[in-house]
Amino acid sequence: MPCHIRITLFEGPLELLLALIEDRKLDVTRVSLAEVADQYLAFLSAERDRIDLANLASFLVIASRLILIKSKMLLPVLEFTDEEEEAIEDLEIRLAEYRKFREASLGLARLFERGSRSFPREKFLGAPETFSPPKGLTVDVLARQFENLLGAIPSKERIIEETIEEVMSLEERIATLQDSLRVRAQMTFRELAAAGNRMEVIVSFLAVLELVKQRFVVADQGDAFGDIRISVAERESAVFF
Amino acid sequence: MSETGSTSTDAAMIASRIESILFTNGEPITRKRLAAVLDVSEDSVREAAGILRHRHEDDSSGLILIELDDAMELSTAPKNASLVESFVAKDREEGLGKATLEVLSVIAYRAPVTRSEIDAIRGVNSSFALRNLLLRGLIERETNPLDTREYRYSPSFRMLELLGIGSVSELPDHASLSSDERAAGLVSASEEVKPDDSESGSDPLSADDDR
Amino acid sequence: MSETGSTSTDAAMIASRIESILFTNGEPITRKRLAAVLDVSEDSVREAAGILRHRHEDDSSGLILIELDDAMELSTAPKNASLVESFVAKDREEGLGKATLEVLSVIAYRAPVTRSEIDAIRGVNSSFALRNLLLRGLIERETNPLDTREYRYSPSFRMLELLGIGSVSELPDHASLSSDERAAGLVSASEEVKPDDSESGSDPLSADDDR
Repeated sequence: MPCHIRITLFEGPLELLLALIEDRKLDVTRVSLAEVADQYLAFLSAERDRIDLANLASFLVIASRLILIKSKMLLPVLEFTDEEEEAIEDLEIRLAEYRKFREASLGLARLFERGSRSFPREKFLGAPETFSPPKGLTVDVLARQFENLLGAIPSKERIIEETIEEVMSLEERIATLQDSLRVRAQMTFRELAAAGNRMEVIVSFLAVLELVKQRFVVADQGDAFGDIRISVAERESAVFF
Repeated sequence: MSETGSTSTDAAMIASRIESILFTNGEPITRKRLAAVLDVSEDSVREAAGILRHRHEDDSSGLILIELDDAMELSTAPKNASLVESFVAKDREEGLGKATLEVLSVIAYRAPVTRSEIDAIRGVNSSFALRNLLLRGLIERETNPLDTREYRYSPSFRMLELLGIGSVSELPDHASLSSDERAAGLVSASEEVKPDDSESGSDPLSADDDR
Repeated sequence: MSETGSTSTDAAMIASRIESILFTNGEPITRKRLAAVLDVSEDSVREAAGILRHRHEDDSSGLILIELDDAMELSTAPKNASLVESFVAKDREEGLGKATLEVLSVIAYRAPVTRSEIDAIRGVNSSFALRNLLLRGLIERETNPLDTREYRYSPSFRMLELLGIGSVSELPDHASLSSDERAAGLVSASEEVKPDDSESGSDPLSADDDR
């Protein structure tokens, strides 16, 4: 476990995710995303309070996508909605895109570091300052201009309020997602068992064991030969956040 | 300007006049305004700019022509940076942080670009970095003609000056990074709107200095 | 600078450097000073000047090297004198651009105010607008007694006269507008940021960003 990575060093989720993947020398694929998902979520839950409020929402969005990818890895028969599939594809594309610009920013840094910059010439250098006022300049024009400028300054309180709202709605969405996964996981296992294909049942059973091991779901067998009930761990949200 | 000289003489004369104006004005000036001041076509200005650019490639030239969008300025040759720096006794520019450099690179390669587009690429809120870049004059903003509640950000002449390049096409990997396959559809759609965008240039002599 | 190139390359390089220095300076510079700055002989400076003079004889050049006694200066070509003159005159008759007017209003209501304060309130760099306002005599600057590297800007006496007021306090709603907390908040916020900002300055790749 490369525990030297600290979330506070990362401004954004893509940066963190890319660092986690590159730390394991992996390419950006769904498999590698699933592999680092736990770490990402662990970082997020451990350092949540240290994340800039303005960026918390972005971290949460990516978290919800990683939860999807991870659950699909653990339970391959789990069906994604089109929307979920799109969200995951979008994450892969964006990571690749972000990586390009991170490289590009290093290129710009190298240009800056060369120190070979150009200096412009000052306007009308050497020309005398002559009083040449524009037409129609009055105190009222200046007053209106300054008032407009003040009016365009966004209030800090409003920005913070909006961000908090966004974060709250995201946390709700993640909770909904977890609920939905729980239902779908239960359904899937029951259907599989009912289908009677022995091999599939075994595979699914192994998947369940893996899920249990990851503390992602809890398996619950009422009595020795009774139905196995599985559900996404109730404590899940506590683990993440 | 037609009666006397040949075309090449005309072009040289226009180049000479443009160089005089650029030298005097110091600040960037649009092709449109130059065309109006000299009473020639914008194509003539473009041709003359080519002559100037070529002439300043000479080893003995201490100047370069920087061109950005539809404007240009004359500036010192980057190779002489340290000397000029010591002479003008200006403070060295402070370096940029990692996040600010990322935002700058998105703007450099994808301009004009909105904050939400930058945020989407970086996966994070970029307003601090944007403000920092605006205050340092490394980028410029204009109201998005497609959505007046939003700004669009572009590189400034100052950014090219500090990077020591004559145009954004000299940025590393410019060709590959400036095109976004995914957004190709969106970009071409917004390009159609561009003509409306020329509002700043409507008055060729306008002293508008929003850049 | 002797070990590498041939004499002609050296001469071209010196010419290039001299041109860069002259470009950024509005006043004549002595051969002696140039020789000292470039760490070459005065003869080398003379030779380089010859190269520049020759290059500026080209029809497409808009600049000329003026040599007077033992000093030299870069200037616009005499053939373009009337064009440049009318360009400068017209520029001064222009209306103020939106940005310039905005800066003027900030200076009027918050005088004496530093450039970084103006920038913080506007959220963008104001150097072009300030230069323009100074050239037109609408504002004045004085060294900031608190920080000698910075200027403080105020409306010029003649501008107050033009506005028909004796002091900025006679501006409409001066008391409330000048102390408006929205602007004050931005100014103080930008000051708080400063120390953190410089710490990341030395290394442009430093992880913490300059917010």
